[in-house]
Amino acid sequence: MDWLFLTETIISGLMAGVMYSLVALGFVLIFKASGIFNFAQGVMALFAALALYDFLAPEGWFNQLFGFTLPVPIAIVATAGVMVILAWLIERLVLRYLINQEGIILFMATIGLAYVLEGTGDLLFGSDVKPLDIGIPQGAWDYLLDTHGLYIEKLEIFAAITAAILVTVLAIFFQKTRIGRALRAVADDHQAALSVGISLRAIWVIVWAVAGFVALVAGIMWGSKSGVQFSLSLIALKALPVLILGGFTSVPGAIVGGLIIGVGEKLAEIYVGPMVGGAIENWFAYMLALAFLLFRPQGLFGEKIIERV
Amino acid sequence: MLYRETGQFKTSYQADQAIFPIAQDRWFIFGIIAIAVFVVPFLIDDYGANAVLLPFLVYAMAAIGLNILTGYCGQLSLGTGGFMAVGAYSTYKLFTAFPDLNLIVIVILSGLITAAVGVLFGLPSLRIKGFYLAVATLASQFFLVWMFNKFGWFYNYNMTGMINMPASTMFGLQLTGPGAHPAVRYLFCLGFVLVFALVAKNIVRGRLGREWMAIRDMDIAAEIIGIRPLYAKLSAFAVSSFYVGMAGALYFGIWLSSAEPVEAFDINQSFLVLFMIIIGGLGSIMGSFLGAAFIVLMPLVLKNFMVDGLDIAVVTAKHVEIITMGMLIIFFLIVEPHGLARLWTIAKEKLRLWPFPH
Amino acid sequence: MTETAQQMTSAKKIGDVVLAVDNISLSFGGVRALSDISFQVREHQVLSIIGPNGAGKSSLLNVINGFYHPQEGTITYRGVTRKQMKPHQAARQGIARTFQNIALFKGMSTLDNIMTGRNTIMTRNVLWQALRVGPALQEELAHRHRVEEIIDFLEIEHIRKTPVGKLPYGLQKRVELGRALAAEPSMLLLDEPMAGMNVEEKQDMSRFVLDVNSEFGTTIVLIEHDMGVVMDISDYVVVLDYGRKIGDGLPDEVRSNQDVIDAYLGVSHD
Amino acid sequence: MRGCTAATTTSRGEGEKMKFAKLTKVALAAAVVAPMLSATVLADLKVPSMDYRTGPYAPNGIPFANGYSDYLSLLNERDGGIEGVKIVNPSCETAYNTKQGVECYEKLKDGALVFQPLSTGITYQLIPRTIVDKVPVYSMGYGRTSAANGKIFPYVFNFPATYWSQATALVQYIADQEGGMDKLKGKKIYLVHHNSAYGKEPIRTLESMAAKYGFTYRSLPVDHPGQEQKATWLQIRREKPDWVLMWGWGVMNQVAVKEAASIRFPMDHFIGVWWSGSENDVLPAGDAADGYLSGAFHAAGAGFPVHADIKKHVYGNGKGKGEIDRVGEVLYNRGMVAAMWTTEAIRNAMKIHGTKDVTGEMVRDGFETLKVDEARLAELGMKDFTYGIQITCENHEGPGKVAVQQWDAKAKKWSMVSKFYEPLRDITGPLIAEDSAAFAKENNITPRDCN
Repeated sequence: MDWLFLTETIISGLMAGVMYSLVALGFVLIFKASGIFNFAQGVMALFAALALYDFLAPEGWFNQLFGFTLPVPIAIVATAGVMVILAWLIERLVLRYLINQEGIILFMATIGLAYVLEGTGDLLFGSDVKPLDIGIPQGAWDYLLDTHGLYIEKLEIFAAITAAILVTVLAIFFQKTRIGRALRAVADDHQAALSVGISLRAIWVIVWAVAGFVALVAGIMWGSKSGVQFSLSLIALKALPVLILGGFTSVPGAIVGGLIIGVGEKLAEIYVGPMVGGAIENWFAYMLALAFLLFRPQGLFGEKIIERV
Repeated sequence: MLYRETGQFKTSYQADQAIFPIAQDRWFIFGIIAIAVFVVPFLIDDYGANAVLLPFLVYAMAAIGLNILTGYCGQLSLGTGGFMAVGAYSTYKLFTAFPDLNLIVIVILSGLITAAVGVLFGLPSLRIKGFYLAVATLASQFFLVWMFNKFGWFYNYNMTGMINMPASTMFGLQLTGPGAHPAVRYLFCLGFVLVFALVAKNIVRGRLGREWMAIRDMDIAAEIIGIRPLYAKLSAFAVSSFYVGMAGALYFGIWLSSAEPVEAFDINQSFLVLFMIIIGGLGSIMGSFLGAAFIVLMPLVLKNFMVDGLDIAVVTAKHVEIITMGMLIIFFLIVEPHGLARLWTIAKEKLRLWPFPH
Repeated sequence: MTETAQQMTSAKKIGDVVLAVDNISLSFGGVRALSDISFQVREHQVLSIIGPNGAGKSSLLNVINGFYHPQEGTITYRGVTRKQMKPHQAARQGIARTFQNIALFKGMSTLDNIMTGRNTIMTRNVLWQALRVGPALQEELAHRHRVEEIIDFLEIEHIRKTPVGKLPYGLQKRVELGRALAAEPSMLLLDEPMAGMNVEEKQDMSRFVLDVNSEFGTTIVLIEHDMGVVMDISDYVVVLDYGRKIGDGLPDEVRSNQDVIDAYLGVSHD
Repeated sequence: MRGCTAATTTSRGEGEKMKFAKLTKVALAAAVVAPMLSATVLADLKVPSMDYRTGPYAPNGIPFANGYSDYLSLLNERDGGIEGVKIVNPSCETAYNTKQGVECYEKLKDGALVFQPLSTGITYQLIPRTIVDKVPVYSMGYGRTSAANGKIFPYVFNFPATYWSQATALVQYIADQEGGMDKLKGKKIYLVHHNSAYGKEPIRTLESMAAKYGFTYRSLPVDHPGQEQKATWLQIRREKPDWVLMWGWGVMNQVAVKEAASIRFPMDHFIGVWWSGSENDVLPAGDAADGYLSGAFHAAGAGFPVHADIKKHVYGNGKGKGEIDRVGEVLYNRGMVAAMWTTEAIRNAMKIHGTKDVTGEMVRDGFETLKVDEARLAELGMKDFTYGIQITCENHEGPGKVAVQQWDAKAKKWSMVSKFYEPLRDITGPLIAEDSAAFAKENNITPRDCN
């Protein structure tokens, strides 16, 4: 057995897993706070990346309107602002009319939302591939490759660090801030949240805005990897097995689930794939999650389902 | 005043349990079926068949299937595309292996094969519920498509991996292959859809249908009154997959007559059928038809209106079409989460009282 | 002693023991819900289980119809002893029940809810159902006929086609009773059938329960809080508190049992 | 005619679905307007476009569609059409989706002279239909490879070269770099491919060649859309193939080029199919993509007289479909060359049938006897842009020659680095014969006699 190669495979799997987790996180935040399975999360990542690109690019609307482009940090803040406005619009135009509807109806509504965002994104920003370069290091980590022959991509290390920071920030936000505590309360009990003095609608806007910010981070990472284009929205499909494996309601689940899926699918593709003709990682991720579910139907860290009559 | 049920008394339980207990409804439906069977075939052309009616019929069949599973039994599935692929490949394999077998038999056999596969992939539903199950059904979607793409046996080891429906005739009329008249293909699909819509209606208003609905509404209570969850859920998967499999057979065999698994049966197919049953109405056979009509016709109407009517650039029209579809979906969910079938019922309630609103 | 007294005072023809609950103990993750409970139910009897909230009454019903599996003890129903059983198996043995929090199938009409109760005694397979001709149609109509009788009996003809989710609480309780009756059970478990009802509704429901008992001869085990109702309709009473049986006997005996009085008056346990 | 089609459709929809009364009213309005629009253009040459400017493959579909339409506009603006007859170019959005493609075809087929389906799936749909509808399909280098056999596929043309020819050409290029066909022995050549019918096209050809020339071959499929290819490239890193070929599409190309650069795979040993060799595919990778190779049957860049004409006559008149500075991109040029061969075939049809009012059937004849030689290319402002072709009744693939182009990341341009390789017909011939015979058998087609 080639141990170095196995190490590489596992590390790459972990890194890919982090990239999936970034997308899954957004799903979890919204599901936890509002019980909505937000299928638009992938398109939100695309939309955020498109908006960010627009602030940066000479041919963007922003430059055409105002005659200058934004430096990267300000552009990111501005895009976060766009995502907040988007969250507000979504609550204002869609969610408030669907309170107390069944999960499947809300799920469907988010697919409708995905269509609207996808069409709007294309209409506003065009369908071309947009190379997103905000200075994230790319390519192999030369030092490791030259000295140890170990291949790890810099972008992915950067993504892992970003994810760690993001999760820490989210944890602090949820634990230490008043809004964060209200969000946790609403996840447990809608009535309790109201007694904290924050309206349900405000909470929904906040949580969608936070999910929008997470989508922006995911959009930056994936956009840097493959250019900003329509296919970016399809990463949602990569996040779904992560989501069920980790549990719809668990932030740590999204991270750990991502790592398991990432490593699992890479090992399967490389060591099992050649025997059956390859390209098995897509369904393998789902099968792996399914196998986990058979033992824990609520996912790895999901809240236990208690049946009562 | 036309829509009145005064004076229509039911003298037997059988009459009371009819699918359309109100005479006007009955005549209306019979009228539509009569037009569909006796008038449409004389008017149909290639565009009508390939772009409108065959898609409508095929998707109506698939929507009935998914509605049985999701609308009646409450098991959310995103594996429809994969199951349609099973139906399509079964048809291809059966037809190339037994060229003399009647296509009606082949379509039904394809449905049965799909039913068996459906039961297999339905097994996790005994443990997994809700969105967890929905995502888990994606495992079948991705696995099945991969399998059909990968193993040469499924496409008879041809060089391209595409499957093509060979030419065939039925009752002396060409049904598949180049040159088949659109009316023949249309009537073949129509026959299947009408017969099996009736069968579905019978099943859902019988014992099995009530068991499914009981599982959907409250699975624990259902079990306590004696419904076996294993049997109820797996039978829903079986019957549902049977329909979806037949839809896949018609989709490939009659409508498109060639298919490539990765594109023809991808996950969008699963979402499309799910749209149909939610827009049309969960737990309604009629809703499956309405939803299929909506999802098939709406983009065409929007597109033709914008491109030919308003002379908007094709690409802009496409973007606007996507946005409009999304907004319409949200709009309908807000207006009536129970779908077009419920709107239809409400409209009838109103009509029944018309012209006296109270 | 109590057994003979029970038989003597009852005017009805109370028969042999049909259900024996022997030394049942149940706990959830270390928390005891039921401890060592034993009692017997006789044919045609109306047996009430009473006790304060959290006494374990519903858990006991759940054990009887197989929804909970006790760690210790056995249930013997009509000579069949079992430890682990699925609820649907219990149902097929002839045990039907209603629920404390109504567990109707909300998307279905009254008629369909009650028809669903008959699924265990319908036999035609799916192919017949699909065709809905001949024997399948006959079966459906015959069962519909029986269901209509139950609907008449419970006086709910007017809501036959209404989706049950839209019905008021009292009527939902009645439909639930109808669904349980539809299975033609030999034993009926009723979990607080009169909770949340006004006096008039309670009287109606009491009447239905007694009629079921006398007309169909169904054995009834019920949980109820209203002592007046319990004392009026029961042949036998079992009292639970903190998961233990603290007394049983005829209504009058239980009424004068000191432990029971203490439990209800809230004397502290120590 | 088209208005009639739409009208019957909508009235039927109305009968079946009364609930949509409102919506169908809108459709009826469209149906009423449609014939008025098409009525004005009856005498013109109808060359429809099936575009995909939306969806995951839009970045590739847009430049092709622009090139195709712009060239047709050029003929209209500069020459007043073909032999004085105006070209109309109705377009229809397929989103690279087969079902939408079928709808587009049915909508546009009345009076259409030729279809360029632009997707493998749609091409397969149209192949049997064209026989009945008598409209030729020109699937330029894609679609069903065995359609090269004109005896069995009279209405389908896939010149100038198929995927199978291309696979043989790329291997010949490799052999040239290695020092001859005999040097292929023992070499490792891997194929990274889109896991679809399109991506699997070259597999049989490469397998045959591997057996004949003794190189080690392995295929590594990548599922749609292909944003995550770590597992694939880790395997390549471990097994160190000498050459990697790629049949990729869409975002898969960009990711693959980046991954290859990351594992330091030598870019000049990494060759894409001609659909994996556009600016889109290499720009996101930046400098790392320098030296990447791809197949090509035409030149890149806007340095030909025809481009100057397009800029002057089309963009100068505000008729351009895209942005003027993107004229000359690889896929733009591909759309343009497709339009060139198409219009030459129509011109040829006019000549041999002696009429300016040509039909789809006549245009088919025009394709089948098409000859566009170097001299004609020069006349068209495309000297050395591509090579001369001649189509015959038996051979609808034409010469089948493919060259290799290389990306220069500094200059941001593609340039040809090899000659045009003749295909190895001893490899592709039997495969084409076998596959086309299978189609003939399935559909009870008796091969035509080409003499």
